[in-house]
Amino acid sequence: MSEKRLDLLYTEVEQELRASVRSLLEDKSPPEAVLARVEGDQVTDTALWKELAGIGVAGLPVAEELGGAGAGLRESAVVAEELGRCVAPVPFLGSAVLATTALLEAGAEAEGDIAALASGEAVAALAVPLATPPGAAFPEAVRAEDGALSGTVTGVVDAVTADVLVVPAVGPDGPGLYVVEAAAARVSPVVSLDLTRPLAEVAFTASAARRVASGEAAGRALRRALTAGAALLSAEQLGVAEWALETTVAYAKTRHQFGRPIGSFQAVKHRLADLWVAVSQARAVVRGAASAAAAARQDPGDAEAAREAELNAALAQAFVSGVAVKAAEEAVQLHGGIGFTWEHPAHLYLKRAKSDAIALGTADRHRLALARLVDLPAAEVG
Amino acid sequence: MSEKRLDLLYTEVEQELRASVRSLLEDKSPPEAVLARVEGDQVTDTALWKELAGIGVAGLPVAEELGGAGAGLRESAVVAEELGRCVAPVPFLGSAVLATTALLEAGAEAEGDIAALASGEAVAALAVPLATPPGAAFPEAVRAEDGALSGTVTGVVDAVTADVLVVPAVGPDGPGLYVVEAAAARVSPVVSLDLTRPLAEVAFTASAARRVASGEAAGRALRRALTAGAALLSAEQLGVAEWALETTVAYAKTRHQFGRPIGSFQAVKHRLADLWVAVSQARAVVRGAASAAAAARQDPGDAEAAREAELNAALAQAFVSGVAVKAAEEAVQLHGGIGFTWEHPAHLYLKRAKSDAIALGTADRHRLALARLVDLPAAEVG
Amino acid sequence: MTTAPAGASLDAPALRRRVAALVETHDPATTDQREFLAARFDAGLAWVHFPEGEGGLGAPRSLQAVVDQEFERLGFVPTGREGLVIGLGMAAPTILAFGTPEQRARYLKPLYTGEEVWCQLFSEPGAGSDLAALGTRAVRDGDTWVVNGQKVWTSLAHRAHFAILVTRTDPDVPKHKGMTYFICDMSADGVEVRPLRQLTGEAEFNEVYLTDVRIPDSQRLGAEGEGWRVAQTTLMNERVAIGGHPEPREGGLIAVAAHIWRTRPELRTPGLHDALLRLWVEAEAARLTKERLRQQLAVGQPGPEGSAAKFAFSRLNQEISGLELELLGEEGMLYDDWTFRRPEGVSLAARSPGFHYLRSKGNSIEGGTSEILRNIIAERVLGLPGEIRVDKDVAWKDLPK
Amino acid sequence: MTTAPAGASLDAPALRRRVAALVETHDPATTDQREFLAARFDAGLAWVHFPEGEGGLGAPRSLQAVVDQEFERLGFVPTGREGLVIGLGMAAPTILAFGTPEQRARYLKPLYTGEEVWCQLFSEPGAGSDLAALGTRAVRDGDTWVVNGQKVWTSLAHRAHFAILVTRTDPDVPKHKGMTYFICDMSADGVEVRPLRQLTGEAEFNEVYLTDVRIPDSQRLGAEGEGWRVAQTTLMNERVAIGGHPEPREGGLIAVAAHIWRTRPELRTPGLHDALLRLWVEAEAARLTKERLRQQLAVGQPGPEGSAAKFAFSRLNQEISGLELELLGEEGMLYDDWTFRRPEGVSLAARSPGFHYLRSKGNSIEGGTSEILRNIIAERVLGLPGEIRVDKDVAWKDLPK
Repeated sequence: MSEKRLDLLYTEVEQELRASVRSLLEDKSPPEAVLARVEGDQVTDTALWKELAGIGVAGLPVAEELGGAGAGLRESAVVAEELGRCVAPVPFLGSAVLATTALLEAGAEAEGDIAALASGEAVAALAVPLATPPGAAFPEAVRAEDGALSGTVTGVVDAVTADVLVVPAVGPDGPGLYVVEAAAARVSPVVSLDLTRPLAEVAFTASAARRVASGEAAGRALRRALTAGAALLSAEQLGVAEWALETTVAYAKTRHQFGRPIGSFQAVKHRLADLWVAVSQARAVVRGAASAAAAARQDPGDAEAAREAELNAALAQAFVSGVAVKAAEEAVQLHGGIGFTWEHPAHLYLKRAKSDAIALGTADRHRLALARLVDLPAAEVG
Repeated sequence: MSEKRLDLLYTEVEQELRASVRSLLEDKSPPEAVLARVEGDQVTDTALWKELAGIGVAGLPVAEELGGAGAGLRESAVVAEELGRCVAPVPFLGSAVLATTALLEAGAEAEGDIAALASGEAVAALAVPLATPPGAAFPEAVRAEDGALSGTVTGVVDAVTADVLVVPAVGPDGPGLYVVEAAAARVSPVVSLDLTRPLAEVAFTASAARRVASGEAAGRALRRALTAGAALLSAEQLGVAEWALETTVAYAKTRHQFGRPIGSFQAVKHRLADLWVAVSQARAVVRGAASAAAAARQDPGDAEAAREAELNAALAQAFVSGVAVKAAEEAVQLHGGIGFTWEHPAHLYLKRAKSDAIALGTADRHRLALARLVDLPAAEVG
Repeated sequence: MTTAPAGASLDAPALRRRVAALVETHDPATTDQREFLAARFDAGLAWVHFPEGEGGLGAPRSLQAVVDQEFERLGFVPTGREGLVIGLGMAAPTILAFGTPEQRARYLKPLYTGEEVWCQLFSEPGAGSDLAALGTRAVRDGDTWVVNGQKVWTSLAHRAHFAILVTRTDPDVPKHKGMTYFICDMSADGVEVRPLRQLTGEAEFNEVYLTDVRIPDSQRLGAEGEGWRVAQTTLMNERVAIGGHPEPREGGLIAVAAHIWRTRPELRTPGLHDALLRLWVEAEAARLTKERLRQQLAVGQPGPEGSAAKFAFSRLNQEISGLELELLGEEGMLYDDWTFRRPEGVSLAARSPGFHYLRSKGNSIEGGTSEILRNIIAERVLGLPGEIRVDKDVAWKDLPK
Repeated sequence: MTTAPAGASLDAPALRRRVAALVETHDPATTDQREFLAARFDAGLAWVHFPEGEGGLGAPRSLQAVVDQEFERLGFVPTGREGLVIGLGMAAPTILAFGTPEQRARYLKPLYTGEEVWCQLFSEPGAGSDLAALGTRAVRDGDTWVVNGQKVWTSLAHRAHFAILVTRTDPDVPKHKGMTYFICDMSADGVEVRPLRQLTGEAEFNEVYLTDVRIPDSQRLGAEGEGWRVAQTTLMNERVAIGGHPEPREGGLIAVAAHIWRTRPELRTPGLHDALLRLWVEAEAARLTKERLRQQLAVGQPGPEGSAAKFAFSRLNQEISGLELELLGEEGMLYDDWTFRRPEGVSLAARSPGFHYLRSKGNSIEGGTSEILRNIIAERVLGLPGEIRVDKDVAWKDLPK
């Protein structure tokens, strides 16, 4: 089985980027602040997003001539880790990853839409249900006719604060990818399990739209956006798992029961050791997925690179989803009563982890995708 | 969902039977003796089997008028537990369970063959691969023509010491169940993973045979024999798990490392507690399967009882196989180096447990059987 | 009022006759429930194993089931008793075992009739699994005690008239030896009850702040310094009673998941099928285990499997509800309601799948964590050595906290 | 013989030149391997970080990879070195660290060339994970020591010329303090090697019985009573080195299972499919983790992930081989050969699926049990508190055994 050798380390530049993002987040969005936000009028922290955009976070994988930072998806993945570690309520996944990648992959006609997103001046959302796996059929929930869209899409991430919507829709001449002003659609927030990530239903009623890709190109752009999203989501999940592990280890060192720190009880130690092993593995897998995604983005015509990106993204979703959920669940359990309260931030991570495990396809669906990619065919039912 | 209330306890009579069998086995077949036997000329302990038959073990579910003990499959299950606990190399599963049940279910024409089996004078084997699940299609490996059989069956349990073979075969007029003298077939032992349970390939070459059931009755008899076998096998697996748990707990109390019994280390304690919970659950499941099998045997015309027997047997195989394997694996691991040696009997249980997990269908196949029985249909592949 | 002399032989038929006699004089159809229960208490049919005059007849405990079944057969099953679980299950047996005659006379009857609701003030932020580490201080002041401290995870505190309360009265001795147990009037000055919001958004439980609360010494249960032993009696009675009714196959959360599977074919995948079947098998194994325990209890042979039942079900509930969300996919990313409110009672089935998932996380923490239950099984059932204790001989005040 | 002066700056190009010079004078195609290795040792290219004259050049350890790669590039990769793993990996660094000049001169070169095979006499039946509990006694008798005891799990003992041996010389002090470390001549009187049969049927390992074995004091490594510290040096070097070659995707046992799956469609079921995919995912995650560690080492940033690699692979091997048997069904109930014999080496792939299953059970016991590895991760990586020790201050002879 052939595969490109992937760079699984963090470069110095990436570590510097991580440090900047972490320092900003620790300052502006500590867990207590996030906890307070989730019950306010608007969960998404647009001020924080603008600050993050200020250090280039919104446009990392966008070429400088298109108004971006000219970095790549590996750097985006480092940012995703940090955002996951803080369950930061910013539209990174919806705008900077899903919508931006869709526009980048759509080609020339979408180039003009990218600069505003890359600078953070505008926020976009990709109008598909967040649960959509990369291999799903092209969505038919929205119809295109005479340059206008009609139909309803549920579970759209970051639509609540979006200025622009990138919408896959089907018209008389087949699938297309459209750009719509958010003001032209009706965006209705829903109550999401993940308190820190707002979802919305988006309804179009003959909403004016501009097509930026059509036919196979639209399908490919969507698929690649979702694939890159899956890789980046796994980086976010890694950040969630890291927070959960580190916070729980720290708690186990200070919380005393029976006159001893609970981290001195061997059963607790072994569980945390197992978790550390899983998180270490997740880190390698996430770096692999980020590198493969970056390589595919850099050379859009390389079919083998695209296949490796799909394979590594599916692997990452199949592996890291479970690690993040396990880490968050262990955090709640090993914190005991306090971990079950609203006042302790552990639940924010539990909700994010479980929600992320469904986002962009469950682990189960990603295993099936892998089965196709690595030729392990399903059983004939009979 | 409707189900009969099953008696999940052990009756006093059953406990007395258990005590007799255990005392005989502890006396005649302790683990060291089994370990010595497995490298001798004949693994099966025919002398022990005759002694067990002397206390009624070979003919428990056989009516007194047919030469049996007039008890039921619940009692057989108690014996199976004890035999599993000693990995006793006797032809209980092949002769007293599989072959005898097939003959009992075959009806009047097979009645004459049963008394010799019930008394232990003769040993029989059911000529199907031991890995066959109850729901498998009627086997076509053996052809019947003009009252004689031809064909080869692999992986037959207890054939090596059998006097009589009960053979499903297909003739010009369809499936049939046949009785063949073992002398009329060629029985070739194979090297089995389970050192204490010999398997053989059985070849028929125009071997003289007597038909005892035909058509649907033959299929039903075979299916019911395999279903009863699955229920009884789970009882054996429970015995294996109990030995593994008890032996490991005892070892953990006496084996010292770092100046303490290893059973004082919390990680070891929690693993053994988890195992104890699983074994307790297995006991309830096994009693359910035995009771349901006994009820179905007692009233062969009751379709609901037959369905409950199938359901509880599938449940037992789906659940207890994993418990027995886990228990044996934990026994090897927690015994450390000594558990990895040939001289310690733990490996006999590991090999029995793993082999039993495949016998009469893997847990996976039993889950699929359950899916049909409780209406949880498989996904459409598409 | 019973008509037969109390000393008569108390076998099942005799108890059935007493039930019949009571029902004859107090027609359940026309009698107010509380009044009926008062009569039942006076007839010694509340807890037949309690002494005469204290709700019982001094009969064997196993005969209580006969009485309960007989009332049920006659159509008299009291309702609205959910709020009495701590009073009935924990306070009553403790008061019976350690209470003075005055305390028993004062508290048992209104506790039984439901006139007075009880709660339990045991857990503290610093003493979760390690109850004996608790630090709520009670200092003697003549004939009263002055109590200061904070308790958590108190269900029913906002409705309770009384609480069973464990305090530290001597911090200079090892932790198990310096505790004292009281009955606390929840309407006393200095008792403040605040709802404790949990990760589901609502507040089933409370925090209770005790500030200079004065408790008369006559409200002490057991001797000074004997609080640990008294509390053990309370906690022994906490174990969930295994009911008299068998549970049906495919009950609880697995029914919810199976229902989704059966009615929503578009959600099915082969991997989720196998995962569902594995959990179905485990749920059925757990049910049969509970059923076997029930059968053992019915013939007077309780087994140690009881200590494992809660622990097995908490794991199952967590795994099944986790699968439920993955099965639902997009819908699994939603929630019903985050509003901070007091629920009327925990009804899993009435809430959303997200609630099932979140609430079940508490199952392995409340009422004994799964870690503590594993210790109990390892030590009490398997006889493995106890943990090495570093806190046995150290004065409470010197323990690391 | 090296031509450049030893004091020259030892960077990668310089080392490559030394390799070239050696190969020029000793054509690998025509030189006997042992002779070539002797020349390489003399040239300081055996272990570049060892001192000059002892197989090295006093160069940074990281440059060894440069030398190895250069020899490899030139086509000289020594063969048949499997039996030297203990000598090269454990004895050599220990002798270097603690040996006298005489010991280093005597042992390092023949050890390196393969002329002398080494084994390790550490484990005992009563001291498995707890090496410091060992009881093999060494009693001084003038200038020699008299050794009695039993060692187990000794690979290569039947072929070894020498052993590294840890003994107890003072039973009256706590266990870590009374140990002494020796080089033991395996041909000495009183050394008896017996094959130790394992559950696979064969004997990879030995038991070694030591009966009045006389070892000159000149064979002692390190000071009397310093055995534990010396042994720690040995064990630090036991950690499996992460090789310079990346492993391909889908290697090891998962390749065997995947091959069966692809070539035997009649064995497939949906449940086994999901189980196989889960393990495929875990195997690929473990491979990437090892690859990441390799990349870290290559840039001089070793990570603690190394301690987890063995532990992850042992679990994976066990689970994959277990699935392999279930996948094969009827064939999984068979075995290839139970004969008691000595294998030529452990080649999993050449043996039956049953052997894969059984042999992999040893992976979580040999070279540090998974339990000990978890402790190490918890304590050294996560910084969690150590186990409470009851054996630190007790004389060895008074410890419970």
